[in-house]
Amino acid sequence: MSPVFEVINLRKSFGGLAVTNNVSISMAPGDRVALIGPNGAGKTTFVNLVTGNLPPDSGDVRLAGETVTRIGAAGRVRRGLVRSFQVTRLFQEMTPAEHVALAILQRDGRTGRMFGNFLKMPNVMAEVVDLLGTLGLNDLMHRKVREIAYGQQRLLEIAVAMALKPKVLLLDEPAAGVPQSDTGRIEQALADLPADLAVLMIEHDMDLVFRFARRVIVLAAGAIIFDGAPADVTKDARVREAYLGSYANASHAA
Amino acid sequence: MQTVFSIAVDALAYGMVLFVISIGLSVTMGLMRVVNLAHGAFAMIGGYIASYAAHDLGLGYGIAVIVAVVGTIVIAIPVERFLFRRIYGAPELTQVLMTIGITFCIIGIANYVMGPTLKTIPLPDGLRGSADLGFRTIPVHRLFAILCGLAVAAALWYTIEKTSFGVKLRASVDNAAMAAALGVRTEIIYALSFAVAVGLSAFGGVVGAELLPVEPYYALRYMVTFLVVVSVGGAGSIPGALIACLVLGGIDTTGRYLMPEYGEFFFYLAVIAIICVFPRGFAGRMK
Amino acid sequence: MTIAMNTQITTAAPTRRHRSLGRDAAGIAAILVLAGFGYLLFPDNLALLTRVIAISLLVLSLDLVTGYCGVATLGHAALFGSGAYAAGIVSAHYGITDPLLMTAAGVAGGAAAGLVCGFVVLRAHGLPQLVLSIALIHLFHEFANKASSWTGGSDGLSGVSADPVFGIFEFDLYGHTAYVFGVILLLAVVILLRLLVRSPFGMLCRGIKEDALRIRAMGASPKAALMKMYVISGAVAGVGGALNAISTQVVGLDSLSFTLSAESLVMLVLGGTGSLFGALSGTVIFMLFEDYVSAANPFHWLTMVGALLIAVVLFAPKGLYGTAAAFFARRREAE
Amino acid sequence: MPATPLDVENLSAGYGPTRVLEGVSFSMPAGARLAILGRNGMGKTTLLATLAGQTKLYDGRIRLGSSDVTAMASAARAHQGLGYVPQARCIFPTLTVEENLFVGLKGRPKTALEEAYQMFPRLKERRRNLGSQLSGGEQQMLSTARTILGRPSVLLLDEPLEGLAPVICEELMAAFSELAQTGDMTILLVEQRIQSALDFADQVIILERGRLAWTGTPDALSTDHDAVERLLGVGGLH
Amino acid sequence: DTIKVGVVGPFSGPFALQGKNFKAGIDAYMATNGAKIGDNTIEVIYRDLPAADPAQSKALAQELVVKEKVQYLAGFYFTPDAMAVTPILKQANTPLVIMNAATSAIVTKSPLVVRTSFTLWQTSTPIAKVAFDKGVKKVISVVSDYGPGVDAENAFKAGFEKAGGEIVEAIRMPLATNDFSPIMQRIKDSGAQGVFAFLPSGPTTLGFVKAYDENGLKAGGIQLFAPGDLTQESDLPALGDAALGMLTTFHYAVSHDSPENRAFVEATGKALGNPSELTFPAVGAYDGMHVIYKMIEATGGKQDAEKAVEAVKGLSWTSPRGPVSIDPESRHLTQNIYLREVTKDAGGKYINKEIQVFEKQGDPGLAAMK
Ligand SMILES: Nc1ncnc2c1ncn2[C@@H]1O[C@H](COP(=O)(O)OP(=O)(O)OP(=O)(O)O)[C@@H](O)[C@H]1O
Ligand SMILES: Nc1ncnc2c1ncn2[C@@H]1O[C@H](COP(=O)(O)OP(=O)(O)OP(=O)(O)O)[C@@H](O)[C@H]1O
Ligand SMILES: [Mg+2]
Ligand SMILES: [Mg+2]
Repeated sequence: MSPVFEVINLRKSFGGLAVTNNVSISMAPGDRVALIGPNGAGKTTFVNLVTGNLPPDSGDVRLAGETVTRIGAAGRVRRGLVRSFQVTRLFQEMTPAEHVALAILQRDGRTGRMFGNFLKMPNVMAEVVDLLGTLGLNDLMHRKVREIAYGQQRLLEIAVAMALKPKVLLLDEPAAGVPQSDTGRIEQALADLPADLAVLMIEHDMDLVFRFARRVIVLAAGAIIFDGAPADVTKDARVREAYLGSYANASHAA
Repeated sequence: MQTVFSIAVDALAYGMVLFVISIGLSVTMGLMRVVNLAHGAFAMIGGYIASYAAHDLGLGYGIAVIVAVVGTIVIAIPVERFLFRRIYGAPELTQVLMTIGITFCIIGIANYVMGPTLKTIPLPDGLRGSADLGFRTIPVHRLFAILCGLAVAAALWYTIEKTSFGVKLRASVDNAAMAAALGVRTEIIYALSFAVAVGLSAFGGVVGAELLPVEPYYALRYMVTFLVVVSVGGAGSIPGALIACLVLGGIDTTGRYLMPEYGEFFFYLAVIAIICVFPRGFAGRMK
Repeated sequence: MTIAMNTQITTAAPTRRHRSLGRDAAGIAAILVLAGFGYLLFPDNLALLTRVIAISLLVLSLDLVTGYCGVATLGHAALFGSGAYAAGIVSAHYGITDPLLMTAAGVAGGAAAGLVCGFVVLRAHGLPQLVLSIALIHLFHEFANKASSWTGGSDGLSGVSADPVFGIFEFDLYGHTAYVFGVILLLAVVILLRLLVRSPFGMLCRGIKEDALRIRAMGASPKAALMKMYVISGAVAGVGGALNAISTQVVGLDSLSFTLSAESLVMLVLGGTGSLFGALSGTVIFMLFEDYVSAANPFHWLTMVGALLIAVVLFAPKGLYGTAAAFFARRREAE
Repeated sequence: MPATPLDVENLSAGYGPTRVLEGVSFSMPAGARLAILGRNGMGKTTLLATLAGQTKLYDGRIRLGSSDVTAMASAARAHQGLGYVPQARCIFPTLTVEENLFVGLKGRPKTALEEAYQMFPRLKERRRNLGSQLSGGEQQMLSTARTILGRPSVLLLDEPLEGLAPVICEELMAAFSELAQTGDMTILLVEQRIQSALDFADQVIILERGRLAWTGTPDALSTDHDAVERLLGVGGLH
Repeated sequence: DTIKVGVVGPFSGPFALQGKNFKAGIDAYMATNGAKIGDNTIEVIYRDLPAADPAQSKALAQELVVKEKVQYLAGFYFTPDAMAVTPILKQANTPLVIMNAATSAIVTKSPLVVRTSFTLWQTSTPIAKVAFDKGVKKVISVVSDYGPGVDAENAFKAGFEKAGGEIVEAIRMPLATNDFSPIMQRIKDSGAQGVFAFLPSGPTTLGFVKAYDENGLKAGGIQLFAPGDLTQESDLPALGDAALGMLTTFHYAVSHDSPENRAFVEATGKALGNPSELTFPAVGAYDGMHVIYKMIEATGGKQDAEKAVEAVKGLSWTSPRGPVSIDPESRHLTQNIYLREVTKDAGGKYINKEIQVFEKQGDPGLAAMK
């Protein structure tokens, strides 16, 4: 299958520090990739570069064959490249329903409409209720975001990304701060994603990584040191030392 | 060539006077994140006190300056305690409302107490008259203002960047609750910085009085100038404010020399151009 | 479990909708009733009330960019003044004296100014943005001062006149016509804006206010949306400017001044940002208070106004309307 | 007998008009390690924030060592020996890493900064960077290190492992245990990774809608499948 | 009956001093002449208009007419504010007595306008002749860039060129200029022998005069000529020695030596509380009240604007500033303009000392408009 998402020789440095050092990745529709690596390895920076939130020093990003390196962040989202944020970025004074509705309307190109209220648009509301329902946020739907607990905000962050119906989804630590009881919901949501969607997930929760990923990429000091099957990653000495520690000894990767 | 030098000297002198007067505002706005539109009002109070001390009490210039700075701080203490403390960390527009209100009150009171006429602060003999620079003369008090500006800039920069007080202040501004959780007594830090800022504005009001004479409407008349200088420099940055004052002073002076009838155009176009190139000001602290 | 929740939610939404519809109707009714009261109680003061309406339009327009989009500006009178001069100039120089056409000219002038201001002001954020707007208003002011053959410079543009509305209602000394004309314009604008701020576009703007980067990550362009809002805001301010020009028959440089810009911001914050009724109540309360105290003591009233502003911050930090609304919302929740 | 380092009685607290905590009481001996568990939004963060003096307290009493700190402001409690690592990390974004750490020193000499760098060598590499430029995990390290530098006698940790690589997590938990044992620090840990928390703690409490729903030892919890299922929403513990 | 007079002026804000002087002039007149004419009691109602704001001006005037039922409108410091009111005078049946606003054109906007102040043409024209007679042939003109400044420039230019002099350069500078050093440099570089300057009275004049002194122009023999706004008495103590020797022409000096003026200064001083705050708008207001009193006498207290204005056309009396009369055609005040020099009086106080009189000056600006 032709890749839906390609990154070619991407480089970025801050001052003297090479945070992304000649990284190339390609993903096909339906891929489920986990991107792991030590703290400060450059994972979030990679996402920022790919989504256009940071300008790269050199290298290219391609979406479904089209080079988008020179297209702004919003343009890339419209072409199907969507991300979530490591530290939640939500609108504190708005409700979850509004968040999701806004994403749906934007996806359908209707945010320019200057009349009508989304609460009165049955097709929009149905989707809102449905999506929030899958993530268990329905009873908080009309609360202001600043009043809901952090873990619930993380779920909302995922809901917004999903409402945009992406082709390529980049999730930056979607489960950080979400209790084990609710990671199940996230997992379920991820499992329910359309099969042809390519997903790249950054995560430090190895249990989640191994349940989710069919391919693991390890980034250290800005460079890819491993790219392969989950079963092999625990066997890689460098990865064990730099990242996994004793986790590799336990047999979670089964 | 002589003209160029001459303009440069005027620009430097004007810029430094601007710096002395507005640097206090840079402290409140950039470091305490309070949009303090009452800055001019405190400068004006300083001017009035100095004028009163020098004219009516017959004190010397140096003493008058000290009395003005101390007196303004004393007046500002209750204002801080009861009014400013309520708006630390509040939305900027709320701060605008409060500080404009304070300014209106101070204007009203100054008009009532001191009358609507201009007040001057008599200079000591040493600062009067002009100094000869070889190719032209320059008023001595402007040289004095330049020196004051440099001294203030150096002292402030050191305090903010190098002392533990500076670090604690910046931490409190970034996240007051967290700073408190780490044991920083934010109220005291705020009160002290406020006192410093007010003292600086009073000092600026006195030193700059030759250029911006003291009268009740002072508090509003120069508000825009102060705001512009501080923002173009990047609020909270001492070197930024210094550069901004020199650049804007230079543009203003040159514009006024070359085409006074379009002076305003020239100045504000330059401001727009600078901000378009430096959207955070010359040295804006990152949020 | 999930199903039970769903039904609960779908029933909750309509009640919200009814409530907000009801509140809209009540708001419009309140404006009408107050307008009627104003007419009956202060028949001798209609000129002032008309001026209040004109400034209300300016403050509403400011609320659109400041309250709803989070754009800090101290130069919003540029839009108002451009509207006023546009209406004034078509009348004084081109003999177009039909009040509706003059209003249209005001809308066009305001929108054009909105385009220019939006283009410049949206290039920065926070304090520098504020300074951009200050620079702009001074440029506009200076430009109008220089173009004195068009604008009358600092002497003001005189010679503006307006025909009777629909050829019937003449603009008289007592200001009846101007007042009614103003009330109708205001109502029309408020109803349209009400629709606007509820719409998907309005929601997008609120999102931009809170986090423009997040909006970009949702695929929308904050800049384009804000530009659009700026032009709309210009049109609204232009209506206010035109009303001012029509009712007073002069246009002065003050309508393009920093002072007016700053005052309108004060009125907006006084009422409460981010709600149309906040903008309206702020304007009405500030201007009536100012008129009252300045008539009572023309010499020292500024202190009273200052005290009012301080008191509002201390006791109603979200603005008068904002705080009242929050209070009632809490009461309702407690029930 | 020395007073208990932390003693909480009948605590009720919340945000403005919203009450979140109701009648929470517990007390801790010196060097104790308490894990606070509970599902999303049950009030764990609120409990720690209340102890640190950052929420509105309606009722109850908090004693820290020999003094009653119920009425004290946040800064005063810090000087009484309370250290708080909040869930949101709360890095000072415009301060450099070094300056961030400096704020936590509470007057100790600057040389003490080395302790933090020893704990997290990564921070030493990035010490001239601004807080806002750190990666998520680096911020977490900074936040923890900053508080520990002040040598608190009672340390409140709100999800300190969030966003950290597995190796670092291990090292960090080991460091916490060490601090509790040799440094005489009393530690309250809120953590989503139940297993890590139980491995660390000698006491566990579980919050349910702002109330204490379960108290006991980690071992007791491992066998109480019903409580685990009902209060934590997970199938079981390994 | 009570006859109400509505006075609009800047009683607060940056021009509060001038508003205060309006009130002082009015109070002084009423204290001297009583508040009653026949059975009618005169009541003055003040409305504040801190800065030029024609829309507000019109709203206030309308309120005064409709609600307060004033028979006379008076005051007005700024031209646009006065202009804004002229269209309603006829319908309101009220005369408008301008106590300050100084643009020539105002009186042409309505036949019901009478002015008791001055125009910039009136005060700036004589100084041109003075300058020329002093042997200054080349002058640079420096004015604030707004209506009155432009008027002053034109007036001086017309007068000076007619006398045979040359304007080497005409600079207009922004109203909000703080630092005048570059302007002084321009003046030096222009090679002019003298400067004609106009700035509105207030804080900027201080900076201007000081810069003139400190940048060595005064010492360099470049003479400064100006209308009297630059050296209004309340600013003189602040200007200090820098202003000594300055030549200005104006319609009124506080030091004017006449019994009428001594009485006036005493009465206004009392009204002001602080006699050193006395400035020229007070005399405009004082004479304005005189005109209004005459109007009330002529109409017997009835509201009849035309009759009232008709009655004072050609009226002449001795004002504190000297003999004056109202030109029947233009309804503007014909008055003496004095050349004054800043000196110290016997008590060491800075004063504008009158050293030459230009008698019975009309308004050249109206002629220039035609
Ligand atoms: N604007 C910046 N200036 C300087 N250094 C930066 C900047 N942004 C990030 N860095 C540095 O680049 C490195 C990579 O950061 P990044 O956020 O990509 O890490 P990460 O892999 O996502 O780590 P984590 O797992 O902790 O989130 C970090 O060391 C960080 O300090
Ligand atoms: N600032 C606030 N204002 C109002 N309510 C709040 C606020 N912060 C939290 N809450 C409410 O208080 C309750 C408890 O929140 P808290 O953050 O203490 O939960 P938590 O147990 O720490 O959850 P998590 O595991 O998600 O961190 C939640 O229901 C939340 O909605
Ligand atoms: Mg990261
Ligand atoms: Mg929490």
